[in-house]
Amino acid sequence: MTETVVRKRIEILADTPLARRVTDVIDQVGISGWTVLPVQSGSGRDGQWREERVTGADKSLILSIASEEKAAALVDALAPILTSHGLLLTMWNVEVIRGERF
Amino acid sequence: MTETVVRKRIEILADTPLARRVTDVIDQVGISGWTVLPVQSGSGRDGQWREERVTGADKSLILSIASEEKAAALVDALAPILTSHGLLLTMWNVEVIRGERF
Amino acid sequence: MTETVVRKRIEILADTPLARRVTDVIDQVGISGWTVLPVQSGSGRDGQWREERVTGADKSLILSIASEEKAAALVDALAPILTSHGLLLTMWNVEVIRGERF
Amino acid sequence: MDTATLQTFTSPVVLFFILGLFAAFVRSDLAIPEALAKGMSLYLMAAIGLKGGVAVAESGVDSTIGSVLLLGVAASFLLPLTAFAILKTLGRLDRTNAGAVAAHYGSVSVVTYVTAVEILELSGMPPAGYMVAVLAAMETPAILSGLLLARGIGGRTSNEQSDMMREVFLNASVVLLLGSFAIGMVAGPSGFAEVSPFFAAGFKGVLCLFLLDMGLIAARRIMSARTLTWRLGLIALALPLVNGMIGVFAGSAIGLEVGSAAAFGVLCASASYIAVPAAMRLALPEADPGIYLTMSLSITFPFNILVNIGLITATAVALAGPIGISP
Amino acid sequence: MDTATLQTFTSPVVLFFILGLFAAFVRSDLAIPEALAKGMSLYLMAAIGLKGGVAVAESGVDSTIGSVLLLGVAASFLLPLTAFAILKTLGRLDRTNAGAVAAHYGSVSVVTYVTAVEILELSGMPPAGYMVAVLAAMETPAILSGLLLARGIGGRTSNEQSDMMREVFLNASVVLLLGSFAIGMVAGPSGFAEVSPFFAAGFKGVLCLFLLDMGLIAARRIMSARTLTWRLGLIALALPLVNGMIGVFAGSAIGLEVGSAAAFGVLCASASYIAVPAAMRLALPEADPGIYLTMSLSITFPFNILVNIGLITATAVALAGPIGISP
Amino acid sequence: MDTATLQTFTSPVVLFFILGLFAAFVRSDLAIPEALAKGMSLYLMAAIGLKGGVAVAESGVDSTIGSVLLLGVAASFLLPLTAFAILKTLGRLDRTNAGAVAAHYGSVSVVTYVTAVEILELSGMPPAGYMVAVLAAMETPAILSGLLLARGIGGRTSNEQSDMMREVFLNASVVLLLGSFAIGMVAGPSGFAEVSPFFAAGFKGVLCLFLLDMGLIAARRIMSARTLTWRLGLIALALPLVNGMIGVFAGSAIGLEVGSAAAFGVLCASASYIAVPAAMRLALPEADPGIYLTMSLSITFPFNILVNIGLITATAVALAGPIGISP
Ligand SMILES: Nc1ncnc2c1ncn2[C@@H]1O[C@H](COP(=O)(O)O)[C@@H](O)[C@H]1O
Ligand SMILES: Nc1ncnc2c1ncn2[C@@H]1O[C@H](COP(=O)(O)O)[C@@H](O)[C@H]1O
Ligand SMILES: Nc1ncnc2c1ncn2[C@@H]1O[C@H](COP(=O)(O)O)[C@@H](O)[C@H]1O
Ligand code: NA
Ligand code: NA
Ligand code: NA
Repeated sequence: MTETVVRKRIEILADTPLARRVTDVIDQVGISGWTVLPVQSGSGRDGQWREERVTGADKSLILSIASEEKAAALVDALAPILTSHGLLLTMWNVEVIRGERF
Repeated sequence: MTETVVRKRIEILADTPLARRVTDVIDQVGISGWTVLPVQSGSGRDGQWREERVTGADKSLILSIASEEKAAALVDALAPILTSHGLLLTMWNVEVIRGERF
Repeated sequence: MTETVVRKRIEILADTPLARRVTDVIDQVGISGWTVLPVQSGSGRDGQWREERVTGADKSLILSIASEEKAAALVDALAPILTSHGLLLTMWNVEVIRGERF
Repeated sequence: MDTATLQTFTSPVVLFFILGLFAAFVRSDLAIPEALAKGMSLYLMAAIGLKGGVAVAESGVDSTIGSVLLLGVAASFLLPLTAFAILKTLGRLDRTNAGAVAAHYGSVSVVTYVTAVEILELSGMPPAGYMVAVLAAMETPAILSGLLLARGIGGRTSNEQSDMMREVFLNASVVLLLGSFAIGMVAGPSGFAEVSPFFAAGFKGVLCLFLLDMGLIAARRIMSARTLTWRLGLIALALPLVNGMIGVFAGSAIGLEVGSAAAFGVLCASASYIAVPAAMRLALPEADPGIYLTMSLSITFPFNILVNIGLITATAVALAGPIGISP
Repeated sequence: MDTATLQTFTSPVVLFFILGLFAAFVRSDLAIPEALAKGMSLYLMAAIGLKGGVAVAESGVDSTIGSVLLLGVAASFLLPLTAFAILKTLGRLDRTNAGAVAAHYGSVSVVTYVTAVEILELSGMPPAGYMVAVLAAMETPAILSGLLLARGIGGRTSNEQSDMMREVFLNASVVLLLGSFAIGMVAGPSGFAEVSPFFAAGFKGVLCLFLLDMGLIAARRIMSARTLTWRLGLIALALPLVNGMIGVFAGSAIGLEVGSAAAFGVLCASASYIAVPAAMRLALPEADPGIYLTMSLSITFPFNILVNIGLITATAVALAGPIGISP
Repeated sequence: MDTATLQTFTSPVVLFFILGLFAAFVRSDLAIPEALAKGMSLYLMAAIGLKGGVAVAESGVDSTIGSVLLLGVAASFLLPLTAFAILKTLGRLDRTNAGAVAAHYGSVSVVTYVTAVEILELSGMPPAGYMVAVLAAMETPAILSGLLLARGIGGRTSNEQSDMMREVFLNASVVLLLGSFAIGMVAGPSGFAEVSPFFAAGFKGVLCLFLLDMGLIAARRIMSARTLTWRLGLIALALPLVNGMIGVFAGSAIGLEVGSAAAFGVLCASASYIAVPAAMRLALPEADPGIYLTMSLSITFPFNILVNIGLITATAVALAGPIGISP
């Protein structure tokens, strides 16, 4: 049985032009890394959108694994811009191997 | 400490041509939104596939955040077509900020 | 109320050229399937990267749903190459419908 | 036939298709990015549409255009009937799958048509420009026909119904083909001259790369096919043979010149793998794409490209008699 | 005017744009992969930059180039002022949104410019090569101006400030346009000859497919627009009309020949939907893209392509007097 | 040398590469979609393969082709040996990383070769068509050699072994290069004529955009390199210099005409950044891509494009003596 530890997984949906602002905050709170996935389309209160790379109207999904404290720090750091920047944040517990990295 | 609430995150893997059928159901049960991610390849009982956009043989991953009740309603609404449409559905609890949106 | 059962969801981030090695292991431990998502960019201890398909320096996210035992077998099988191959593995519980498939 | 067969196997277009098949069979990791493959298929449709429209603007409308359009619609609607019967009996498919497969064989493959046109032009027998309109007209009746066969009239909610109708009549290929055809007619030869370096000169090269990709996809699909029986494999060879002959005879009968008759034969012989699979996924999600895509894309398509275009051309030439053979 | 208007509606370039609008309005699923659309927009910028640079290398620098560059920068910086006033009062937008929208109308649309050049060339009135430099110069002053209007001086951390400045002065379009312009000047006509089959001969064809995509995007966006009022819709028609007239008069006044004066009018009339939206997303994330993108892309852009280029050209011709009309 | 150097810095191809480097260094957000970049690299390989095959079909096989193929395979297999020794001692790399890097320097870069051909053609010294076959032949021996150096014989399961061998001998570049070469030989000049507007006329333009992207990638990679020492940086300059000289001398010695000798020098000087990194990721996952990709792509590649092709050409010309210089 390989040993696992519990960490937080945070996923943030952001407009692609704003993704760097989010990853900068992740770096600032001292989390060891992040990964960005492409997104194709969506729908919310503002209606539907489709990826429109030409006009920059596309979104990205940023995922990051962190310890509970760092995750909390990240949430606190992002909370003020969450509404103004239209971010969507979800967070949950995951098991990871080699947990000392995070 | 920013306050968070618990919501369900539902992810559904569907053939791209059928994705709209899934998102229509999400809209119908009154969930506030959804987001579609691209998928590249996979393997299941029917063998392996790779994204083949030309023939429409590609898949999409639809994710949606909803309250427990709405998530249950979505699952009930999708259950009948799950097998016939070859959908794969997973669901788990996540913490979200500004939970009143969902 | 549609009935759901609890399974493990395992997600593994790997360099695209190494993804097949991971999916081979998934097949070997007897898990019924897997799905690969594209990844765009990231940052870790080795610095930032962006998808560079020309040089093969891009990553993929492999997700797989499995029973608790098979998930443990997968983790055990991947543990030895996790560091050498630079894999990132997270795992958590999800509810699924038609759980007998997994 | 000699000419056409020879043209087939020294044409870079066909050779790239063979390279794709080969690369997939030896399990090379060669792959064309899907965004690009999709883009190339849109380019090919726009180009063929434009070219057809310009040809019609130039030559005016042939007296036979009305009859060949009608013939095309009829073929698209009726060819699925025999296919359905064969697939249910000899092929042992259930009703749903038989209907889905039948729809593919009534409809047409743009790339098969385009490849045939290349080969016919090299052999000095270019089909008429309006055949592009016939191509577009034949895309959809087969879908309706296949659906009727699969589940009779009735069923579905009106919401699904309208989704389906949109998919059938306004699917990307039909809109792009007919739209470009109309643009070609409005712009005419002088308007087309501006864009011809892109749409005409570049055409065969793009077709090479696209067929390379189709070769890869066709071979990979058949190598991982799990639900295909040998019975279905044989049917996927027999249907294009029979439909092609029906088409070339009917085309000659209504008085098409040899190139157009051959092209019409190829349209009947070809099976859709772009528009129809998408429609079937929506309308008959229970049908198995592992059956209909593998048959149309991995067996019928290569058979048409490598063998059947040559046979059909030879038949058209033979039917036209000694006078029909022009260099 | 007649000539230009006629050219507009028989040009495949414009017809493909109309096809895109049509396909989206009837809810066809036609779509160009975004990676390809992005690639085409980069191609168009590189090609137009190169062509401009080569033209300048060939013809040398006209005496008016200094004044027209200055005029362009001034227009880009000042046109947002009136736009802002109108958007706040008649348009009832708040300061942030009014500033964001105003920036779009001061800046320019590369594709509108390129389409105008095609139409002007067909009408025998090609603008001077250095107008590409004017195009590049007009991209960014409007961004600064719009930001100042939206939130005055001050605010932001220096980190955000430097992000923003990079976005403004080193955004992809500016770097690619000016870089290709410089390459065109260095390589000159002989160097350009090597690459002209790709960058010159293929140009209009790529523009066709790109405008097909822009038509799809523009129409889909307006169909799902939720935050656009009819007041804003009208302003999105009025601003290009007024700015276009200002531009063509100012251009004629400083002595530009008729093609360049028309081109300058088109630059003033056009609204950015590539560089400025990206900058606004970063600098004014609170502003609503549903307003600024819908106005610039879904209303102003089609209006310019279909109507306003013709009007501006006619005005430029009229201003140039009877001598200015050459076939 | 003068001619070649001059050609280097006024060629749009090279200028676009410099633009890419520049844009990345000033941190512009300019980026080519990866699907497109991948597509362009496939296009370039297909085009160069076709061109070589047609040239061989046209000219027949030169008597030297056997010896130059042999020489190429030997160079690819042996050049990693010296590189390995240098990388372990002066470069202070461990065995795994030294073997991985060495493999890159024995193998070749298609785009470096293609750029050299452009420059040689402009200077009136086109290399022979069969050099494309040499290019393909040199891709893989270095991989085997590097692996042997990194971990001796033995190890691995047979499953991994077969994976690896497939990667080595059937990797996308080798299959596409040799496949297109064969198609070019079969189709010959007349078959190629059909597709030459796409594969020949468009070639340099695509190369421009591809090199723009390579410039962006090379510069971004070195800017974020964390594991590269100055020792390794110097070795990444020294190896192409030394290998290039070895190549051009050996090529001249076996009697290649000046263009082919220069091309062979460039092949030896160039380092792979497409086929080999992918193979190393599979075969030596413990090796650090931050080292081998940064060295080959960010240092050696720009050095070859901007400086070393000129040096090698000058050397080839000098070796050929006064008679060798033909316009
Ligand atoms: N904490 C993290 N959260 C999410 N992704 C990560 C994290 N750390 C590393 N990664 C991803 O894993 C890749 C390799 O990480 P590393 O081995 O630390 O260089 C990075 O480039 C990221 O894409
Ligand atoms: N409930 C939800 N579940 C998943 N994604 C959502 C949800 N609500 C919004 N989104 C995503 O977030 C984007 C912006 O949402 P909104 O701010 O509500 O317009 C949408 O376009 C979706 O992509
Ligand atoms: N256990 C699994 N984990 C992750 N994805 C799966 C799993 N089983 C199936 N899939 C995905 O669902 C698709 C259809 O599965 P199936 O219906 O079993 O053929 C596969 O091609 C995979 O992409
Ligand atoms: Na048919
Ligand atoms: Na403007
Ligand atoms: Na080498």
